[in-house]
Amino acid sequence: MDAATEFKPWSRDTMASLVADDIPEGWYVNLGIGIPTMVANHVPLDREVIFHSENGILGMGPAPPEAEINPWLINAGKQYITLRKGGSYVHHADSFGMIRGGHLDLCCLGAFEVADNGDIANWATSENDTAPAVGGAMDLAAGAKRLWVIMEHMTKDGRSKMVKKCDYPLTAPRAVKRVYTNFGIFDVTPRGFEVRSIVPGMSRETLQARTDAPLYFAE
Amino acid sequence: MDAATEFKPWSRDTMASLVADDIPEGWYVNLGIGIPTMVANHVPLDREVIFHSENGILGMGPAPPEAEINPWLINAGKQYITLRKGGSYVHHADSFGMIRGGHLDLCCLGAFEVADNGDIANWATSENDTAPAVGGAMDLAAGAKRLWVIMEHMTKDGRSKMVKKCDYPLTAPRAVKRVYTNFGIFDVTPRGFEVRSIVPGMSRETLQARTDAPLYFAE
Amino acid sequence: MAINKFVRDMAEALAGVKDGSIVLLGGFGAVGQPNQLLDGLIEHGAKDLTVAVNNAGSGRVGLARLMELKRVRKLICTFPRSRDPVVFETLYKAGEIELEIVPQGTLAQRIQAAGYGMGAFYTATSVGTPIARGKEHREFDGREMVLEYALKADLALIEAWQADRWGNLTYKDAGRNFNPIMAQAAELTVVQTQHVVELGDLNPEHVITPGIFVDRVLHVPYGDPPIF
Amino acid sequence: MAINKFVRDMAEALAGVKDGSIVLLGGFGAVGQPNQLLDGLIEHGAKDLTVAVNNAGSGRVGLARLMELKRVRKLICTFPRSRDPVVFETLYKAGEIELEIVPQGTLAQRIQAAGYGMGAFYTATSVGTPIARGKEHREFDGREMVLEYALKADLALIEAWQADRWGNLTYKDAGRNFNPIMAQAAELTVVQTQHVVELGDLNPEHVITPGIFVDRVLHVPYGDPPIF
Repeated sequence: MDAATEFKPWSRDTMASLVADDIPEGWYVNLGIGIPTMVANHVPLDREVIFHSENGILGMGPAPPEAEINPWLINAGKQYITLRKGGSYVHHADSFGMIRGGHLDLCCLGAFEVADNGDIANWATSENDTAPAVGGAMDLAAGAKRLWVIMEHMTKDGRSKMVKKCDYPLTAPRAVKRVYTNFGIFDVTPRGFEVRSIVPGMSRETLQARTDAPLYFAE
Repeated sequence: MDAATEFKPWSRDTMASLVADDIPEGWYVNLGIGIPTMVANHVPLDREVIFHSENGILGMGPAPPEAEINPWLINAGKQYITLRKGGSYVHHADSFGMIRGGHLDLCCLGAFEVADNGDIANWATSENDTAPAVGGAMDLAAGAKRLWVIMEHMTKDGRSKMVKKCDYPLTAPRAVKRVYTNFGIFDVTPRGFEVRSIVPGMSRETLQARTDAPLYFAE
Repeated sequence: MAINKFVRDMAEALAGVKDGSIVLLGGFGAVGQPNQLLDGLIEHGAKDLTVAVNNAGSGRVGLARLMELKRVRKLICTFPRSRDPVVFETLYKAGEIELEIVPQGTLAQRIQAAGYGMGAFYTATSVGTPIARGKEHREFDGREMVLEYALKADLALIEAWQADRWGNLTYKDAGRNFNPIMAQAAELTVVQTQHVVELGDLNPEHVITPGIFVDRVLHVPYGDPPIF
Repeated sequence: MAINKFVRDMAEALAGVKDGSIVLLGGFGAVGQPNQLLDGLIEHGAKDLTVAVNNAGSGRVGLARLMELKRVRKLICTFPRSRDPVVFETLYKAGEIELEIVPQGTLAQRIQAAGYGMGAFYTATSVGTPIARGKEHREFDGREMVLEYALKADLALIEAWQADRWGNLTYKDAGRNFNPIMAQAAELTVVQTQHVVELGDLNPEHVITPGIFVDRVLHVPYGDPPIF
């Protein structure tokens, strides 16, 4: 570990806003549970990004004030939401048809680990997990046009989550295109992780020291 | 051929009405092009039989008077129709899902040949047919809970269409449950064609003489 | 003597349901769940059931109660966690219930495949994961896929918003979810509906589940799902 | 800068369509056919096309005209007969067009399979017939089925009744037919719509094709199909 750490890791909110900034108007986007959900808060309504929820909702809007909750309108995370003008409802086969048929421009998921070949592990922490909950993660990871991961760079006990090879059971192989962590933004390329940006104040050496997989820097 | 033929073959209209009499209220029914289409004319509207058309229509009603034609409302035979109260529209995958998923109680088709094991040939008259038109016949024959055939008993040149083995390319093997011809009504059973009724005045011998496949008579 | 799929009571709604049935259970979260039909199934007594459903039940009511009574042999499900999954977790740890984990899209597609008469299909979902292990693989256009089988059921329990006597259904908001495809995939489809409408009141363009997929409808005007 | 899928003219609607494309053509009979887009495609000049459609065209207009101009290499179709199929029949007899006959339900399912990301599926339709010859067979629950492949397309031409600027669509009566599933299965989906509505005018429960499946929409208020 380096001695002088003068950087301040990005907050979860900042990570979400960095993702939001990279989403062009007009994209169809599914946001996973956790930090990904926060991305929607950083997309202004007048920049039209169309959010999809696995339970048959296209054009999901922000959470309603408590007094205006519609008990029939929840998202895949079971949170109360609204529907935007132009939104629509479909059944589960059509909803996952959107996912599996490659119609979503982007899916953002959290992860336990991402490998530098794009493998993602985000659903089970052991091959022997007694009752792992997969939900729609495998459909999303395999089906969306692009998969971006948003996660802390390291585990609470200090291990890198950006790895050469995932230890946990995979959600999908070679699926991740980009990773946003509290330390930086990384593209998954044929040679591995390429650093797009680093949190201000962190050196390349420090970033590499905290990352299991080798990093590449554009000149 | 027998000398004394005192019988009068059923007309196409009578054949259609015999089929109609055998359809219980509440059945979902698809009627093929030709004589089968005429069956609907013999089901009174207050006996609710729900007619399906391949092009996404459930609850098809009778043809409209010319002045009331809706140019957007045709059946699979491209004829103008009406929609009954309680009818609905679906897309082609759902419409054929009804057929292929075994949800139709009955499909009535015309045929070139029916074999006594239930094979039906009704779409092509030769293996070398230049551009055979299959439409939805194979889906209907393979998918409906019951397939009944309505056809003339013999070809115009005097050959039996109730055969031991189809010469023409099959539409579906072992699919037909019952056959209505202008000479009689026949169930397809494990031992072959069982005669349910004969046109008045025709003898069993005459019927057999005009039928390629062996016939069985209940006592 | 016109068609009338409405039944008078729960006993009629669930008459003839057999032990050992494969049951599809509509709903996602607390929305679109046929809660009263589930209570009816508990009352009915059918056992040795296989239940396919998105979540594994909360607390000690509904599906959780059915499991607690040891009436569910096997659960086919995507997400056996929920707000309060104590019943399922206890049974599962004790080896008293079998679990088949299916990705949510694969579950939806297996159900629709059954309704449409497919035997099986190939999908890219789960390739390279433990869920694909032992399954048949094949490449299509350079993409590896696994074979998944249609999931036919004996019984589907569905919640609808409106129903007419032919069994035509609509749903409300996120209450649609698995309900329309489950209605297509079962030998016997039983619906509980919030509202009853006259035949002809539903616009033919707006019917979501045509009556051909529905066998019995029970009027259960229970109101809104609980807000948590 | 809001999303706006409406295009101003036919040139914009069909910009970038390439020779050799696989094209899905909506409609059944004369209803729900994207006739003006077809005319646009004739004008556009793309050739060496594979066209999947229910019927093989009538007279010397639309699809028949496109074939007459020798721009269609192959037709994938269920029923190559129609009111006046002279163009197709002439070309076919002369060996100047390839024909793949597909049962209508198999065609619909192959299209939907592509839209849903399946590689292939097993169906009982066509087993025991010349159409199943040479195809892979397999038994499911004692029933013989054949393997059929998803039919992915480069372009879908669709006719709708209403459209908004997000590309949400409704259809009219029997005009729905193949259109919604074709919209899902193509890289580029171009729609001609009779009516334009404001965003929010379509009830979210009544949208048949959500805009995610639509790329470009051209307003073509041509009125009713001809009555024959």
